Amino acid sequence: AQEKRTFYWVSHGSPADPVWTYFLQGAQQWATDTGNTVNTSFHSGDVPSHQEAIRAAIAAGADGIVTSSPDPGSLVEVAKEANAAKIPIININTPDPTASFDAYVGGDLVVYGKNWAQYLVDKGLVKSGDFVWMPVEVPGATYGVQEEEGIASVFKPLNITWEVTDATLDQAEIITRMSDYLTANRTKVKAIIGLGDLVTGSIKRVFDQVGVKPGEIPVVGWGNSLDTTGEVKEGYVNAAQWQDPQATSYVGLSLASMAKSGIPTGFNVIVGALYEKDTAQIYDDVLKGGQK
Amino acid sequence: MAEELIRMENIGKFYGRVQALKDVNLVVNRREIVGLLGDNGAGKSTLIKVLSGAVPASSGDIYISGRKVKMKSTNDAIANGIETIYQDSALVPQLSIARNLFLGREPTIGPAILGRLDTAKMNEVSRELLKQVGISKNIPPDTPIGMLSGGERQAVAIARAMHFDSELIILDEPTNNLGVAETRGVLNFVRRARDTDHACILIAHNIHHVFQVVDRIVVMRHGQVVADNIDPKVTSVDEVERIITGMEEEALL
Amino acid sequence: MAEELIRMENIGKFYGRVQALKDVNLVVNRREIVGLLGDNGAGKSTLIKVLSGAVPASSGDIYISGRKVKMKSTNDAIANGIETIYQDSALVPQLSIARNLFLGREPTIGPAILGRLDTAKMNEVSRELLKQVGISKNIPPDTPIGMLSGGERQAVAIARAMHFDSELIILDEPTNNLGVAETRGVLNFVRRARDTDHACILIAHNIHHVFQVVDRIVVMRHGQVVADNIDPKVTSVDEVERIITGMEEEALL
Amino acid sequence: MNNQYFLRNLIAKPEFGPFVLLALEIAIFTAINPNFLSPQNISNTLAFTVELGLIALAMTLLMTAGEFDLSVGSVFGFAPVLMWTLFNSEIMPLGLAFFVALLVASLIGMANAWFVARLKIPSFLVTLGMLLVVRGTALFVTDGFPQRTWSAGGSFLADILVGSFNIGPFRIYMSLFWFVLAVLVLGYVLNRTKAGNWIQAAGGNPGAARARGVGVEKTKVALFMLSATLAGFSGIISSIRTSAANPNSGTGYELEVIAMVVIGGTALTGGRGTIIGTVLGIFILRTMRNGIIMVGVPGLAYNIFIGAIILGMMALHSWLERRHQAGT
Amino acid sequence: MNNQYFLRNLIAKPEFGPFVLLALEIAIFTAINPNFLSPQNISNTLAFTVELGLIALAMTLLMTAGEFDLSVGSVFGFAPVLMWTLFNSEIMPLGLAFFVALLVASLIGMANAWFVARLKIPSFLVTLGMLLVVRGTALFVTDGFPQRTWSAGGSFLADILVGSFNIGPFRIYMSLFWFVLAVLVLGYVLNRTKAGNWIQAAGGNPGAARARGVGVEKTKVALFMLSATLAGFSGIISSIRTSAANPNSGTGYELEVIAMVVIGGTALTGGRGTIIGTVLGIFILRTMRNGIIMVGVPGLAYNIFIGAIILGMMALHSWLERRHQAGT
Ligand SMILES: Nc1ncnc2c1ncn2[C@@H]1O[C@H](COP(=O)(O)OP(=O)(O)OP(=O)(O)O)[C@@H](O)[C@H]1O
Ligand SMILES: Nc1ncnc2c1ncn2[C@@H]1O[C@H](COP(=O)(O)OP(=O)(O)OP(=O)(O)O)[C@@H](O)[C@H]1O
Ligand SMILES: [Mg+2]
Ligand SMILES: [Mg+2]
Repeated sequence: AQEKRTFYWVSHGSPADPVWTYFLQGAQQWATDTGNTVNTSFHSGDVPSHQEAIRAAIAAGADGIVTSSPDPGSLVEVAKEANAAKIPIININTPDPTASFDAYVGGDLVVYGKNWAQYLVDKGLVKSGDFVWMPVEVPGATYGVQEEEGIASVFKPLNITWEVTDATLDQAEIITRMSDYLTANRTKVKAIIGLGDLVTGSIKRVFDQVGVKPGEIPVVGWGNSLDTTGEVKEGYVNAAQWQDPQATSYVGLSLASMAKSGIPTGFNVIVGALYEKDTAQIYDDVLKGGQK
Repeated sequence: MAEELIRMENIGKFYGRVQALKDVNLVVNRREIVGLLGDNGAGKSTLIKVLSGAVPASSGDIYISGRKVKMKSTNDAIANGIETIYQDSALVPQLSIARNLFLGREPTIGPAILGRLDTAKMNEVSRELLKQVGISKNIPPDTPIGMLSGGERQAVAIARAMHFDSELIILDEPTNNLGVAETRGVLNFVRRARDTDHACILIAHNIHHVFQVVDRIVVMRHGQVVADNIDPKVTSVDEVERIITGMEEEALL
Repeated sequence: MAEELIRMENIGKFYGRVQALKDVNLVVNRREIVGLLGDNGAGKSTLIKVLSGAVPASSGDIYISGRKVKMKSTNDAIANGIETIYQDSALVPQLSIARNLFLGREPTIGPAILGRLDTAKMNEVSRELLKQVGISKNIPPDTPIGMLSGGERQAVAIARAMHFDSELIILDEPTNNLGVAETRGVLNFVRRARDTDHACILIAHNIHHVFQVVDRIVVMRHGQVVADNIDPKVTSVDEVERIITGMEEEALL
Repeated sequence: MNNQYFLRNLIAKPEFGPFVLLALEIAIFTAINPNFLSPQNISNTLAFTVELGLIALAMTLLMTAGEFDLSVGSVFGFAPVLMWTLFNSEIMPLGLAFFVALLVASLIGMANAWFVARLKIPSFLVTLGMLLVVRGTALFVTDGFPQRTWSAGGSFLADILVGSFNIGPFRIYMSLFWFVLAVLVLGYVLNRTKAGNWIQAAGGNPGAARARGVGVEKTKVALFMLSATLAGFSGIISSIRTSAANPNSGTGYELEVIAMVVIGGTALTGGRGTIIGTVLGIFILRTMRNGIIMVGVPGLAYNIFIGAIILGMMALHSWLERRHQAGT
Repeated sequence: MNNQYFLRNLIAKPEFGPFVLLALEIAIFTAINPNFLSPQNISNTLAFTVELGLIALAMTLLMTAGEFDLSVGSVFGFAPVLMWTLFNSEIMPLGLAFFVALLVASLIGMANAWFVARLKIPSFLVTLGMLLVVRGTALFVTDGFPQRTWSAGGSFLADILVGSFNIGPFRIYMSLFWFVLAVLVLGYVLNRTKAGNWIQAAGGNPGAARARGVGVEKTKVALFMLSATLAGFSGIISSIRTSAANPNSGTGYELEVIAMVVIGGTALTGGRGTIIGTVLGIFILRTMRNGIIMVGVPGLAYNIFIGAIILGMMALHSWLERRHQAGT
């Protein structure tokens, strides 16, 4: 059969972020299915070490590189170097069109943000003058920033105000801080957008602690965890964004391997869906299947 | 005739490349007070640190009552009945006088290590000891060591040895920092040690103090023993001083 | 007739609730060697710490050559020509002998603080000083202080004061830990201080040492000065001992 | 006269500074938002506070003995993950899994102690290394997935550890009782027992303690094990209460816990420690976090305020200390 | 005889342990993946290593003086954000913004020093507080958004700071020269100058140093400012090289930098420091991170390895030390 190949899968995510667990799982599944080696690393948004890892992959003579982008523009140089070394380099999770990647697999965070805001507006859950609370695990990290950009494009013209708060990546701390915030601002908050998987997945526990009934405050946000699929089913969360994490990694690696074999990757793959109560079970099953 | 308690044989000690002790032999008999003299850096402190397990010897053997022993830690020495009062007095500045006095041998009410400290007893004994050692001021036993003057600290260290008397008590320059009354207290303590069946090694630069109490004087120079059987009743202070400094340094003054 | 150098007036000092000094008055004249005696905890170290800016007085004033001065830090004292050698000798264990000797006053080649240390000169002077202070062994000046014996450290601290002589030199128990030769070196140094126009305060528990060199003796007890004009040529050692301990303690021995 | 003496004595206590800080803090927050003292908010704050507090109490003893432990946060995350993994994969019943998890935690502490006490490596490096190993192991064995937990209630273990009940308007968790128990026991150990004397001596002057036959190394081993075990215990409590066992929980707790201990007045260099001070330190820091959100500072400015308050409180603290030391 | 003396002298050096560790590490990684020593990988590793290295060098001096600085990571993130904000909002040209950013960084260091030296608050708490304030400020002023940067090249400033050129097969960044310069200057300062003597004295026995008129406080102020300024400088270099200015960058660097310094042999308690040791420590840790990716350790197990290697290296280190101390 074909000789074994080595691919590098470089993530700007934090291993503390459950959604990246699913991304990782996709990569591992692909390695098992194809018999190739996939070397993985996490860099928690640290640009220098992320770049260094990609360069290490280039130096090691990788057969392909699959990477997310820690910051728009931050991988322009290394992408060029990979191109020069004729190593396929595929962008996943967050797009960075300024860099010369061979292809992109994933959604568009700005669009996701816009969708959430539009959902709240269209369903009449918020109106002009309202205040929306947007907790995030790591303020300043790319995902939250881009989502906020999309949200702002909808809310700003409608004169809806919002605040981003720092929830951290720690489960107990998230619940504590979110409960504190909700206790203090219960009357003011008209809707919640969970900018990350951990915060959205904590909504039920926070509502229970503060004594807010499901549905009393509308919630939208990320939905790549069993916690959130459950919350959607029980009515704590109105709508959640699905990102196809496993598929993203799997397809990204496939594209890299295909490019290595000489078939150019002249297209991007866009994934993702916003789901409500009726379709939540599908994603619940996908995620449970992931957790063996 | 005299019954041997400690025998150190051919002790050598290197600190990295520095040779601090070279083939040192020392015998201490029961009920004997030995004065260990020598100029600065002669190796006195190092020798007794070896004996008390504080630093390991590079070579040589130690016998207690004729039995060869390994001194791997201070616990070994304590188990063998050797009590030491170090030059750089070994107290914990944050703890009170009473707690320092009983450190490592605290009387407790109730189960072993988690037993409650018997503070009443500790305070009482402490007060008694401070008086015996000659501290004239009335210092409460719960005063932290850090609040004492240099001499008061030294006195506390002495008081500790007085209480937990062992077979051999080693005193490294115990009268430094001490005032008139306190010095008297310490010398009395050494004299009493013999009467109560203990041996004692006394290191001091004040030769007059040494002459007042010891049975025998051992002199070290440059890491070696240069005289080990000087009788203070026979030899004069001046002569011992000459032995300490080495004749050739006579010219210095 | 004598020209006044230092005048301390009504100095009081509390450590928290402990009163260490109470209305102390002390005068030191130029070219005068004053012996400061007192039992442990009498307040001697505290008094000279106040004078050298190491601890702030709770009350009272200090005059230098008749000029009132504030001693807020040791720098103030140094600027006023007061040099102190503390009982707990103030050396940096990690640094070499030479670096300790010149600490704070390093000779450099080139620009001020970033100038290169003049090691050649430092080593040369250090060797010379160690010889003067009576250290018989040949210790290289780049030996870290941490590797020296107790007495050797003390000798280094003395050597430092000998080199950087100021108007007033304060020695707090400088002969503790010192051997015969080293003690001689220190006492010679004190004698020479007067000849070279310096005043000196000497604290020591060995009254014999004090008697050999001082012009005048001041005695403290329980934080107060109880005698401040004892002439060692007139008063006997025994009498001074009685003053130090207080008559009432006569009974003790 | 006697009154004044009493007052001076009170001010002289090392716990006086932190006490004033806490009082001030509560007063200010309540003035800005009266809800701050509402039963609901108090119950809220207490829930998580005591979990972190348990770790801080053990850390107080360890720091008094002159060492510290950066790995507590990772053990906090690892122990519940281990427990739930054992239970979920049906290897053993929950009660047994609970004890195994605590046992493993205590072994981690023993490993720390071995490096520190036997190999004489600074505890900073040892426990930093251990932090990475334990955290990494938690991630690796779970593949990064949070472990499934059932929500509390029903089980005997859950009732004992985190059962909650209402006293008047307050919702009290069982963990509060564990905390109070730990305060009493550890306060007693530190201040009244032989072990306490050894702990203080080990931190104050280890050489002197060793020369007196004090088992300095043994003491440290016991304390490292205590600190790891309590970190694991508190992690399990927290995981049952929040129904979440995430391999990453506890990230960054180590610094917060050390800050609590130091603010309370325990010396960073060892030798002097106070359990009461730590209790105050725990409440000072947690109240601050809660209060800042309650009074409504902008979300992204949260850290600025936390940092500024730590600095401000320390400045006040040092000023109080100075006043006291100046005497009279 | 003479040879043996030379060897013994070499082994006695505190830098010998770290040196052996680094050699071992390189040997092992190269054995597993020969590409590890390829010019391309060496150039790659050097690029970021020297940026972190700059901070570690300053930290070495600070730790020798008995203090440490947890806020370096936040200054690393803040300085470039400030510079780019000033430039992007057209308040000032880039060159000026560069100096303003460095100036602000040095003021942060001064603030740290003020709390530590004047108020006598442990540097652990002060710099932890400062870390939160600086990180929070970076987030708050940017609203969390990364600043736009242009890619390097063209500008005079960019050339000086991060310009790169090829020497044979190696691609060398200007930052390497800044690093070498810092090694030489700081090594000289620490070992040969009056200032160096003061730094060591301040850490070894501050009381003694003060009594001799050494400006212990002034020395510390200078070092805190140095550490913050170099952290800012290295942040700016890094941001230009990577074309990214994110308010979160530098998170967690503080612990890594301190670990580098301690692994190199500088005492955590002050008084003894070695620049050469730190250089070795820097390479030991960075090589490890790079090597682990090269040899393909799974991402989630990454931390286990880093932690285990820190522990293993420290054990080896302590064993080497012991052998040496045993004498003969
Ligand atoms: N830890 C150490 N490292 C290296 N050398 C040491 C160490 N301790 C002592 N030395 C050296 O060993 C020699 C003997 O020292 P020691 O302390 O035994 O002398 P001593 O006779 O007690 O002197 P003193 O009367 O001054 O206390 C000295 O020259 C000293 O420099
Ligand atoms: N830092 C301190 N805190 C509290 N009390 C102190 C402190 N330093 C000294 N004292 C107290 O002040 C008194 C005077 O101490 P000082 O050190 O001045 O005595 P001294 O005359 O030098 O004694 P010695 O001869 O023993 O050195 C002592 O009773 C001591 O307990
Ligand atoms: Mg000695
Ligand atoms: Mg004194």
